[in-house]
Amino acid sequence: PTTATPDATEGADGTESVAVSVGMITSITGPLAAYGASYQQGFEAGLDYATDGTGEIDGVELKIDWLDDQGNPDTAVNLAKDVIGQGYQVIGGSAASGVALAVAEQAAQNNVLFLSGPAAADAITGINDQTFRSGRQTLQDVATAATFLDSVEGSNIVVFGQDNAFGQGNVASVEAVLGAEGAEVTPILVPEDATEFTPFAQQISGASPDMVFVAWAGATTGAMWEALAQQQVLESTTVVTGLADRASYQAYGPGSADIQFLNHYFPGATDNEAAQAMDAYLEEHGHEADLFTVDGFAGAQMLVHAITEGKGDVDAMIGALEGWTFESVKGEMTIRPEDHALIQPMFQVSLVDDGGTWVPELIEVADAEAVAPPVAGE
Amino acid sequence: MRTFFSSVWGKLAVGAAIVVAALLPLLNITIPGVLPGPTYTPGALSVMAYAMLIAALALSYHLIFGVAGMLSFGHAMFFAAGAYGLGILLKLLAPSGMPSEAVFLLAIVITLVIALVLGNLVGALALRVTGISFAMVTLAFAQAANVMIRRNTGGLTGGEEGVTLTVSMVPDALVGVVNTRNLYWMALAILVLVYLASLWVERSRLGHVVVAARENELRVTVLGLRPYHVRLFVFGAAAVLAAVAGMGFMLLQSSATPRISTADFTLTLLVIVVLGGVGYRWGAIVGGIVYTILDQRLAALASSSWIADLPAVLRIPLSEPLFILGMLFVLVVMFAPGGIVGITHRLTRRAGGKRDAKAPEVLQDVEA
Amino acid sequence: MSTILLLLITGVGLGALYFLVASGLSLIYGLMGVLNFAHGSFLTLAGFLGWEVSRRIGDGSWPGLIAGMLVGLVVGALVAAITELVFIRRLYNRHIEQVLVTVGLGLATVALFEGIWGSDPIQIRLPEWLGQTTEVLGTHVPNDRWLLIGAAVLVLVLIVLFLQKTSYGLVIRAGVENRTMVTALGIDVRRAFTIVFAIGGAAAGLGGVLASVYFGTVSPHQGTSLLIYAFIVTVIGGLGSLSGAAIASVLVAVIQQFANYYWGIGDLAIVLALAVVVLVRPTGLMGKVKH
Amino acid sequence: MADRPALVLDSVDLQIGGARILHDVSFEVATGEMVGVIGPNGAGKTTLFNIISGVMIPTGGRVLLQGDDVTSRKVYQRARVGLGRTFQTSSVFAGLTATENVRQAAQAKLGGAVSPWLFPRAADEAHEVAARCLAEVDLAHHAQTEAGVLSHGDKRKLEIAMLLATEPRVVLLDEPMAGVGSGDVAGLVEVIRRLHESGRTVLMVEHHMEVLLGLVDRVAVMHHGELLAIDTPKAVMADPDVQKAYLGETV
Amino acid sequence: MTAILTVRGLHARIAGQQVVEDVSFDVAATGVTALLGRNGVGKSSTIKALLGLYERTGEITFDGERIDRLMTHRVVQRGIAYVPEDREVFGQLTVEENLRLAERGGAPNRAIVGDLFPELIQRAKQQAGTLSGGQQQMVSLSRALMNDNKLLLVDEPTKGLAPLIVGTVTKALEAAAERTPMLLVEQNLQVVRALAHTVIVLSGGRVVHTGPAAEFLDSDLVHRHLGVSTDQEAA
Ligand SMILES: Nc1ncnc2c1ncn2[C@@H]1O[C@H](COP(=O)(O)OP(=O)(O)OP(=O)(O)O)[C@@H](O)[C@H]1O
Ligand SMILES: Nc1ncnc2c1ncn2[C@@H]1O[C@H](COP(=O)(O)OP(=O)(O)OP(=O)(O)O)[C@@H](O)[C@H]1O
Ligand SMILES: [Mg+2]
Ligand SMILES: [Mg+2]
Repeated sequence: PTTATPDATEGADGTESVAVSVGMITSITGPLAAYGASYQQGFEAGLDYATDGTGEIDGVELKIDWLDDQGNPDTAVNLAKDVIGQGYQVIGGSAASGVALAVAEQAAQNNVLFLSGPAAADAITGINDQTFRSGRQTLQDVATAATFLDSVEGSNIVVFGQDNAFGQGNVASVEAVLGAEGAEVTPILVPEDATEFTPFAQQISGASPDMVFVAWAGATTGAMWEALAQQQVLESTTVVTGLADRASYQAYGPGSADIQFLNHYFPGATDNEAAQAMDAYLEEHGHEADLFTVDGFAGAQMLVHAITEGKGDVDAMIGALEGWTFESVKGEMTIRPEDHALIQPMFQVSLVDDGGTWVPELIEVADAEAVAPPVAGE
Repeated sequence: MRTFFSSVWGKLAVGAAIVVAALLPLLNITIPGVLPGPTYTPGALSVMAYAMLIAALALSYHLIFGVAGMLSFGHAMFFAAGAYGLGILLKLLAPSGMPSEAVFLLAIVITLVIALVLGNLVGALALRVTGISFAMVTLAFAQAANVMIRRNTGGLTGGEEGVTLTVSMVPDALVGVVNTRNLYWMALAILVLVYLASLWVERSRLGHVVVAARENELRVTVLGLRPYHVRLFVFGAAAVLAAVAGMGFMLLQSSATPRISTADFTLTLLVIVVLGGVGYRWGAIVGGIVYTILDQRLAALASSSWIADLPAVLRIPLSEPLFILGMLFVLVVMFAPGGIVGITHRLTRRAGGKRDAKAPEVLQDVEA
Repeated sequence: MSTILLLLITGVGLGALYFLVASGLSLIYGLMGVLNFAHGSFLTLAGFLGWEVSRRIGDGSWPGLIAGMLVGLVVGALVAAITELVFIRRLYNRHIEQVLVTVGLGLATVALFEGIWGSDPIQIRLPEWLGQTTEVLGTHVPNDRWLLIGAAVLVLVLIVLFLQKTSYGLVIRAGVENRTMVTALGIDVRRAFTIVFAIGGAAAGLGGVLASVYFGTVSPHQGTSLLIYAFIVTVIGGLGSLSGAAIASVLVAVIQQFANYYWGIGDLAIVLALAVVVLVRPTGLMGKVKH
Repeated sequence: MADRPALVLDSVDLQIGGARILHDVSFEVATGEMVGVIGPNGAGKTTLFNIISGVMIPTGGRVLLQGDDVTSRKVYQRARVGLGRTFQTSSVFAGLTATENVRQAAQAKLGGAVSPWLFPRAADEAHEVAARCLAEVDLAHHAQTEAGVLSHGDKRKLEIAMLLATEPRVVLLDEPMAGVGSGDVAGLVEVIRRLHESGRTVLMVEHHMEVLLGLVDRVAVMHHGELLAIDTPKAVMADPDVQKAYLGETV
Repeated sequence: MTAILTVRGLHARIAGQQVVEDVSFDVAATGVTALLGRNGVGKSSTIKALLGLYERTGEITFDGERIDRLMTHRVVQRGIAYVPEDREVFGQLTVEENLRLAERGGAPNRAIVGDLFPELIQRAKQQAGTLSGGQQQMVSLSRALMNDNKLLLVDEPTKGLAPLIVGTVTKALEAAAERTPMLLVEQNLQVVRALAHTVIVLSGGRVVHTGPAAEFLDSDLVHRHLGVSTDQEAA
């Protein structure tokens, strides 16, 4: 049910033509502005693709607003309340996990459909009935890392990360996924505000593990990689980490070639119909694909499907999405009915030197089912 | 100083302001560019409620900074204690089997006690030093609190992603966008409560001693009074009031993230209090509201199309809300030391033909 | 053993970075009583402009880096002087307002940097030697730490010489106490203030460029994120004592290193150290006892 | 009770760094007595007052107030036992009005000064006391003036008014006449005389000899941190050492 | 008698309040001119206005040059020294540093400090804030007397000084006045009598009397303007 407003100004319920309003709340400014931008570009490309270039859905009047949350959960909540109050039935966006969790709560309280964006927190999966995700989650990253090992059983794995929710989440995921398969998992978590990583790098090289899984984000990334290279960690063992957006390709320093990357998406990773459509659309509008463009693209596909089937009725739209399988840029994706995890293929990538700059190169596609996260809440 | 608002007219004006504020959700007033929609819509109401809670928080900070003259960089800690305290306790108590009303009340009471203890503990230590050292000790404690919160200490604070409200333990009337109006009234009630409490503290004899101690500490002790205790009282009271605002914040937003425990967030309070006018109770309120609205609306301005068409020299600064706010703040500090309220006071006084009591700069040098 | 040695050496390197950041802050605060929240922005701006120049002169080359450091010095001095002339000067002896103005400038400029250079850290290229390590008793110490240590010592010596060989220190200490009386002695205190601010800014500028060497990146928040350590160092060292700041820098960094490595509580340990120092010896390690 | 001395200094010593500021100062002041303290600049008079009032703690010796050993008591504790003082450089609450200044003092005396439950009223007892004390030092016309902007002499008077309002039993006055216009000296002397005559014990540092000698019962002479003499004004003035150390060559 | 300083129509406002109103007077090129009045009449404010420490309007001519638009440090650099009423030594600096700071121009005469106040030489390394009140007054006076000046503005120099030192200071000022003209504010009428040849009396921010010192001090004007009964002054 939507909000009772004392003096309804718009959106009279009901008869023939349905109006669906969508509030896309994401980072347009602020620290995650770059993610927000590529998400939005991907979304527009996806909308174009899913509606065959019309931007319209049969019998539905579609209204999409883009709203800036500046990466601030409180701003996002206020915006969400505003659009929910105006009778919007769908919210999307969320580049930051904190934002996604806060908005998901609003979606549940007010029963609107929420299509979360790039935010990677596992906690978003299965959080409530109304929340879906159009991106991957941390557990899928970790499972992809496992594909680098010949045999997980009995191997010695170090998780090197920051002592924050992201790092702890990765440790938990590695323990859940690889520990379960018989690997010995040693976390080395560095306090988030630390800036000196040399001793930790020395510690890792002293432990001589079979694999080092690095989960890192933020401004100290460059310094961390330099320390790993200087203490010969990169040379002596398999180091796996996630390859982030374009801006980060040069961040791994001279040791880049020695690092194995798991990857959610990089431009050129796939070459299917959706990917071609996305690239064509982006080129036409002067943009370039990036890590989270595909999340926007998939999000738009999900939106169009939900509306086509559910015509703005939230419960019907949820029903339409659960269990739906579709072809997206990354390949075939399935929305798992139990917890709304988005089952999708992942990539193994390496960086190669291309005339002084590092560019990604596909090694292998990790099968969607092989890297599927365990069902949330089980 | 308090010429206007202590008069009978002032009291009437305060009363009228509260009545108008209480009636807003029932009215259909549109303020384009300030509110996202007409005043009865949830969007507008939640922005206004948010602004009022920030104002209440700023008002509690005003007690420490504006009244007692202590520059604290740790006030956000108490706001966070309120928000996180309520969120965590509701979550912890939810499985206890008690009726949800009991859990709700119990969580509120325990949060208040925690804030009281925390405020007195931190205050007791920090107040042993003064001036910049005091600022640094409060900063250090707040930083420690922020680190603990971000680390997901004890698995309770949720790290970067924060804590969400356990809605099942909260009265239905305060849940969901349908009830935004109730949340708005709750925020208004909290603001009025904090206003009355700070009015109380400031007007009491204790408040006067705090002001005197700010002026001349030795003189106070020679009269046989102890500045330490009165300051601690004010610090503790401000901590509890901040926690009250924090609880309201949790209920309104249904979630809390570490952002509200950062030193930057305290700096925001400082900005608010100065923007509104240091030393004026109304300054904190006006500052809180103006700041929140600016903060929310400047983002809209930043992404508006007429900015996008400007040349880079103008476009880049204008599309950064914090840049505009920061510079505005600088201008206020430099050219309008009394902030917004100070300016209106001066204007009303001028209109009344009285002379301007603000000392020129040269003189303040001599006094310092 | 080699771990302890490495923790110590890298601790001193980090301490050098802290000192480079704190020296200007401590100079300005100690002499002028202005707690400069915009100091972080001085660092960041110098870092960015130093990088812009150095990559044009020779990306990853020594001449490029040296040019970058010079630019950092000049930019730091200029911005600081302008800040003083335009903002601080009008608020003499109103310390709280001065702090507030710098708070506002800090907020605004970081936002501006984000607008200009984007919010992501930008990788910078450095001379190869800086990325390599030197073996000391079985540990591999990154070479850029030596550069930091050398620069920190140089800055300390230069500022101490400046204070001892000129009367600016005297004029300013007197001016902070009672500016009116200094002018009534026929001294133009304003010029002295501007000069000291500029020197503090120059130290910050150099610190900014060297911080970008340390992190291998430049980013809009780089300076601000170091600022809190600089504050802590300044207070622990004793407000206004440059040698105190130097000792405290090393102490804080080494404590942080060990606490981080063994217990993962580096920042809590520093906060604790600060609390203890402030409570046991409110004037800081080397601070003058006030009467 | 009555014959117990109001104030006893028992071989008080004070060293700061290497410097000896006070050395073995001992004397007693009887209740209701008025003692003048004189001595060259830097002799240690103000320091003595600081030690009696607790602003400084002696490195040796004892201070007894109304028979109690207060040597290590805090400033506010001594004030509560009935000690009041003024400062050599006027010390007032610059941002408060003259009335509010005196009011603070009155409340401190009347009790409840730090109560969060009591509110200052325009017509309560503390207010009346404040008005009376201001009138007594001839400052009624400045009742609503901010203390910080008062002229020098007027600040001195305000300090005396604050002192009166606390109704102390032992009073320390540090150069109360300094900077007071010659025309107003007589009035202030009268105020101090009344203070004394109402049974209070007064110690007063003053360089205005003509004023001092006419007021006090005894004079203590400080020199280089030591007590040179303590005796009746007449005897002290006749002492050649005092002449030399303090008054200068008399023709 | 020629004037070193002429003041015409001087007004000074503080906090919007007129504290000096249309004050005109001359300071003679030799000897001591005394500025008298009861507490709060604006004596100190007048001096501060001359120095440019307060906002002012009016015509101030010093040594043939208009100085009413100059900044304080420029005024002082013209050769005017100031002894403020509240000592205003720099408490955080040592005695030596206080004096060093005050040195100005060609050859500051440090010897005069030792002659007048030998105490200060012993206390050269002491923080000025820890000095006794009288010792601070000595520092304050030394700062002015040390330099070669063309005019001294001295506000209550004997306040808080022991009688012995009052004598010394009076003599020092007398000696200084032989070389340098002086505008003196002083409550101690004996000192005024000993030094001044002319008095200017203020009341309510205005000049109410100007005339020879001795004549004024012996008349009942003392009573009228300063509130002193004549016999009291004699005592
Ligand atoms: N830290 C210190 N080191 C050296 N000497 C000090 C220190 N602190 C105070 N003194 C000296 O102690 C002495 C006592 O000063 P005090 O203020 O008591 O003098 P006083 O008798 O009140 O003089 P006055 O009449 O000038 O006010 C002074 O000579 C002062 O210089
Ligand atoms: N900042 C201010 N704001 C308002 N009035 C002021 C201020 N400063 C001084 N005054 C007023 O100006 C008048 C003159 O003060 P001034 O200090 O010049 O007096 P004075 O003649 O030197 O007195 P005294 O002999 O007590 O030193 C006083 O009435 C005082 O209250
Ligand atoms: Mg004294
Ligand atoms: Mg005066």
